[in-house]
Amino acid sequence: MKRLSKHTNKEIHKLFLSFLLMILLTALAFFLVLYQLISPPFLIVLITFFALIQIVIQLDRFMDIREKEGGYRLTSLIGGSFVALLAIVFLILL
Amino acid sequence: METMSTQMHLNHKQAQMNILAFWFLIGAEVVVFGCLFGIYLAVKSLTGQGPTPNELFKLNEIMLSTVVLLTSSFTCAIAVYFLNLSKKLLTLLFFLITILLGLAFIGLEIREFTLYVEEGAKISTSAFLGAFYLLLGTHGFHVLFGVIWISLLLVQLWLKGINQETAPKLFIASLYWHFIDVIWVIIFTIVYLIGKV
Amino acid sequence: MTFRYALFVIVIISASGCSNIAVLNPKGSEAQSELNLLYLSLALMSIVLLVVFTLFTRFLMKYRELPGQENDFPTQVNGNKKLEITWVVIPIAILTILAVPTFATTYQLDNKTEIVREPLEINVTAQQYKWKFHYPEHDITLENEVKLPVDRPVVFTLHSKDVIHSFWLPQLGGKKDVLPNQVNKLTLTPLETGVYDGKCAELCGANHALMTFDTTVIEQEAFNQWTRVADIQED
Amino acid sequence: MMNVILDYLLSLPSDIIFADISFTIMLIATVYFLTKYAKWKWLWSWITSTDHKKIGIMYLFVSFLFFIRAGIEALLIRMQLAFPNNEFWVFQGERFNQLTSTHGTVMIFLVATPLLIGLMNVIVPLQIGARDVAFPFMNSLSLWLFISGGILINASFVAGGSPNAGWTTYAPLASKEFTPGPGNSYYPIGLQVAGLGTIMGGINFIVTIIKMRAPGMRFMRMPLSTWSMFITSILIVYAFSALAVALLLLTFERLFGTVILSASEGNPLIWQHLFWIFGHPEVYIIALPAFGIFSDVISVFSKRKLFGYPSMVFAIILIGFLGFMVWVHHMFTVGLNTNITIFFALTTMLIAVPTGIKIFNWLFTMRGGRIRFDTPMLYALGFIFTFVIGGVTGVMLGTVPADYQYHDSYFVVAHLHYVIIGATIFGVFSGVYYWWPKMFGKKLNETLGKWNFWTFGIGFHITFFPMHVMGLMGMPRRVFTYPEGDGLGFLNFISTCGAFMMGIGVLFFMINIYITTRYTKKRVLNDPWFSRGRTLEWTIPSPPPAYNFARLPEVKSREPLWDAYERGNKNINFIGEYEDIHLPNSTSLPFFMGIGFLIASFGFVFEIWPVALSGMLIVFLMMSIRSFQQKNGIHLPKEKVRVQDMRGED
Repeated sequence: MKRLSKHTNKEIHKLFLSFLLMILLTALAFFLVLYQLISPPFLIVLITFFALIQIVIQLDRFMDIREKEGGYRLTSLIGGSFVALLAIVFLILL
Repeated sequence: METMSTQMHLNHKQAQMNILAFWFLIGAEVVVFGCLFGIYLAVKSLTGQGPTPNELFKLNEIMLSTVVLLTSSFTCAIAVYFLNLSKKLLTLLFFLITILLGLAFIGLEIREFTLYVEEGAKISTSAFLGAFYLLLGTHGFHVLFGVIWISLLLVQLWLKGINQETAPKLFIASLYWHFIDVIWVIIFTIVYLIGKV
Repeated sequence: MTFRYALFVIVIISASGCSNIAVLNPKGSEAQSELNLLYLSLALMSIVLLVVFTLFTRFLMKYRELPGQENDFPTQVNGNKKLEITWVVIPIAILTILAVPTFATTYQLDNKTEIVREPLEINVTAQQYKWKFHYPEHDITLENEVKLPVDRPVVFTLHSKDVIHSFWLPQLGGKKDVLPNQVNKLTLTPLETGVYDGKCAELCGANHALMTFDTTVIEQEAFNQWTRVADIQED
Repeated sequence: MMNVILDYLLSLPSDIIFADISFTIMLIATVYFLTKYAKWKWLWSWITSTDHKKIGIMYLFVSFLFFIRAGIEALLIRMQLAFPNNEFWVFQGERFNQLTSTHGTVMIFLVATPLLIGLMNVIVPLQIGARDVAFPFMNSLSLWLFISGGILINASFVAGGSPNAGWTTYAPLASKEFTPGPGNSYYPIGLQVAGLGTIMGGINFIVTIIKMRAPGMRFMRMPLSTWSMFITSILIVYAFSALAVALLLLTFERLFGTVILSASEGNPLIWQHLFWIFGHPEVYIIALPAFGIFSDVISVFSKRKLFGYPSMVFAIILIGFLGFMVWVHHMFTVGLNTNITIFFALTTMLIAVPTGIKIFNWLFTMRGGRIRFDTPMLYALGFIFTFVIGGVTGVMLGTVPADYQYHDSYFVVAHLHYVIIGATIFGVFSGVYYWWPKMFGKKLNETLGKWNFWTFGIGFHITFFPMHVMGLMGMPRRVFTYPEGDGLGFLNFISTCGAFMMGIGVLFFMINIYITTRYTKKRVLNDPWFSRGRTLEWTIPSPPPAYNFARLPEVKSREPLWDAYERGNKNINFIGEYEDIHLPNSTSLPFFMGIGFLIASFGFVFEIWPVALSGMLIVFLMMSIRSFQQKNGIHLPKEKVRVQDMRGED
């Protein structure tokens, strides 16, 4: 019972860390934009990168995307992203 | 009761199928939001008589709703953590905090929209605003649906406890909630932040 | 089955002789290059059709179940690597033969507007169920009819006032959509005098079918004469 | 009061009066017969059923009704076009546009797609050795959403006017500015409801196939039908989501005044992109299952193993993947950047390669076999013949400059009917003849089946082959009239004759069903196809018991039944003991949810918000009830299963 709680304690720490990181990244992106510290093209790349990190954290830490068998969860997501990306690219090129 | 842990509930065949089905629904939702983002990006510059993104958005308030939703995602994760430990009351508590934060988010969004409309930025003002409200509205509707759904599940959790039936449902609801949050992160970045650059 | 295939070829070939099949009877250089591609693709595809229908007929005749064979167990094969590779490679080869001229012609047709020198410019405005042709050079406006000189490239600047239409002059060249939110350009070069049908090819409402126009291609001299007279009349 | 109603009725156009009268007669007749033979309870048991076989049969039945309706529309279209400058009944201008629009919409969304989903429902669980689909409740819900959306689109004709901007409903013609009536609101709202059901169905089958295969049935041992239906389900999930957004956009445009698609302030091309991002995969959604059916049928009736199974599977996956990357070939004339055009022309041509693989594999499956020409096989052969023609015209359409000529002309009409009828409708006929004994325990009459095939098939070619030439003559699609003297009249007349021949073909099919149901007494064996069956569905009784498999089948190869035949056995081995079987409850909730959606949709179409809201409330209420329900299901004790199973084997 004691070992269990220690293990779970570690887990809750992980969750908390992920959350903290996300808030941090959001705040950072927010301030970068608010004060326009960097030139726009680079800024866009940077905040997009921040968003990507946050998405990966959500999927991996909170949503448990790395299941044990099959990899169907990731496959489903990749399939959707592929179609979505095609749509976005060609709608922008419009 | 120790023998039937939540993990076992979640590993049950029907539960596994439900979770898998839900992941494919997420795949579908990715396409839905992807297309909505596509529409938004395609007409972003078509502001016509209406305000531009830069003129319209007030970043400080968006930051607040972002923090609210991120926190709700975190409390939701905590709730699932307690669900895994089969702690009914704590699960209930944290899910409750989650939906309260969700409600707060909806409130903030409604306030934001009414403010915009008062400034004359209506849905029919320009293509940009149409796409903006369409995207944000779809997301907001998802949040609202999540709030109602989770509250119904909480009633069930209260009545029946953590069992074969409620555990997978709550787990799936949490997936849904995190997914909404993922979408918000993208909206926050692409719509608000880049709109301000 | 080969009979029907033969019929297919006969219909197409005999049709090409018929003057009433507009696309097969081009009077403009763009329509001609489009027709060349049509023939090329038809020829290549005929090879495919021929191979498939020959195998199809042969296998059906040879391997049908004869009386007394009801309880046979024919040998079962999984496949054949060599054959399977063959029908991946050969179609790719055929498609390559088709793709190269296709892409070249596409670039050529799409960018023609920039290349041609001294074109005749005509602004086309489509509106539910009518076409307006405006010659900016001579300040002449025609409705549902257009006059063109022979052997001179014409650049049509297409714009719509309401919904999406599509500008089509089958004997002079392929179509181009007429959009309300953007201006499209289409270059056509008539090579023979005559009267050709023009139509709207995109469903645009109740009288979509009636949204047609006449195209008269006349000698350059006659055209100049006409513009002068029309100019005077306008004044 | 009576006078007012009478005046109103007399003020209607004659075709609507006709439709109203025939609808009323049909309704009264249905009610009369149901009451006379005391079948209301029986009907209710079907409506509330969650058995995948019954749901599949209902899918087939309802979409067949829609097929007849849209088929009649096709005949009306052909009658208007039979002669130059013709004025048939009221079908000119606006009315004609309504005909073509609903013909296309109904055929694609309410006939082709659900017919195949119906067959999927019947077949997939049987072929993978499962007792039901993964989510029986959701399955029933899919059905009722489809019916609800279908009723909505079908009702539009008599209630306010049908959609009239073509089945593609291009903006800005479809926006309120140019078509103010409710017609074009029916389109996005009705399809949204039906599409929602389709997405659910897609998810349902993905999970069923991933999680519920019998022990030993690996992915590479699944029958080709199941494989193709698996890939189709994946395409459905992604493609219909894109459609959902497009429809949402159009709904907002029409109901809430957004200007995203408007010409002056937005960009109408957004609709075309979104629609075709869905639209092209949709072609494969309705073609791939047909490919699967043909693979099974050709292999069974040739008594040969499918030639090149792995490459067939690979081809299906490749087609599904490429299918998402070709949509712009519907938009070549829009005036896009040349590089984009070229990219999509290339992917379009590439798709011919996997399709070619499939055609040749089918041909070589027949080689060395013992071919029988029963109706399912006839349809499969007719498919190969037709589809090859449709396929090569597809490649021709992919050559961009030539497409500038073909685009939106009758050449395209010919091509799309060759592909869609050639694959989907032939496929469904083939599948229905093939699996009819499994569904109903009786074999459809062969003589009538052959009459059905030859009239329908020859009629088909007579109808659509001339259309290639009509297109080259310069006849644009969706025109209600054409001038005299181009030689068009002759070809159009031939085409109209062919259309009636196809109609006769469908009549033969209906007569066949009637005669078989009424007069055929003989029940068929597990495998009615002369002991040629190869896959699991032929190892169980026809029709199968509610639980399909009393004991789970043993799968050690791709074609377990055929292998058993070759070893001299009559059937495969079933492993394991009899066990208690758990079946889902029947439920009326999906039916009421369908009604809720129907009410809500009418509210949205006519913009009466209280009605829309109350409909949504019904839906929501049903969902809540469902959420709180105890799902006990029905338990069949193993003794009972054993007794039933033994009786079946006699």
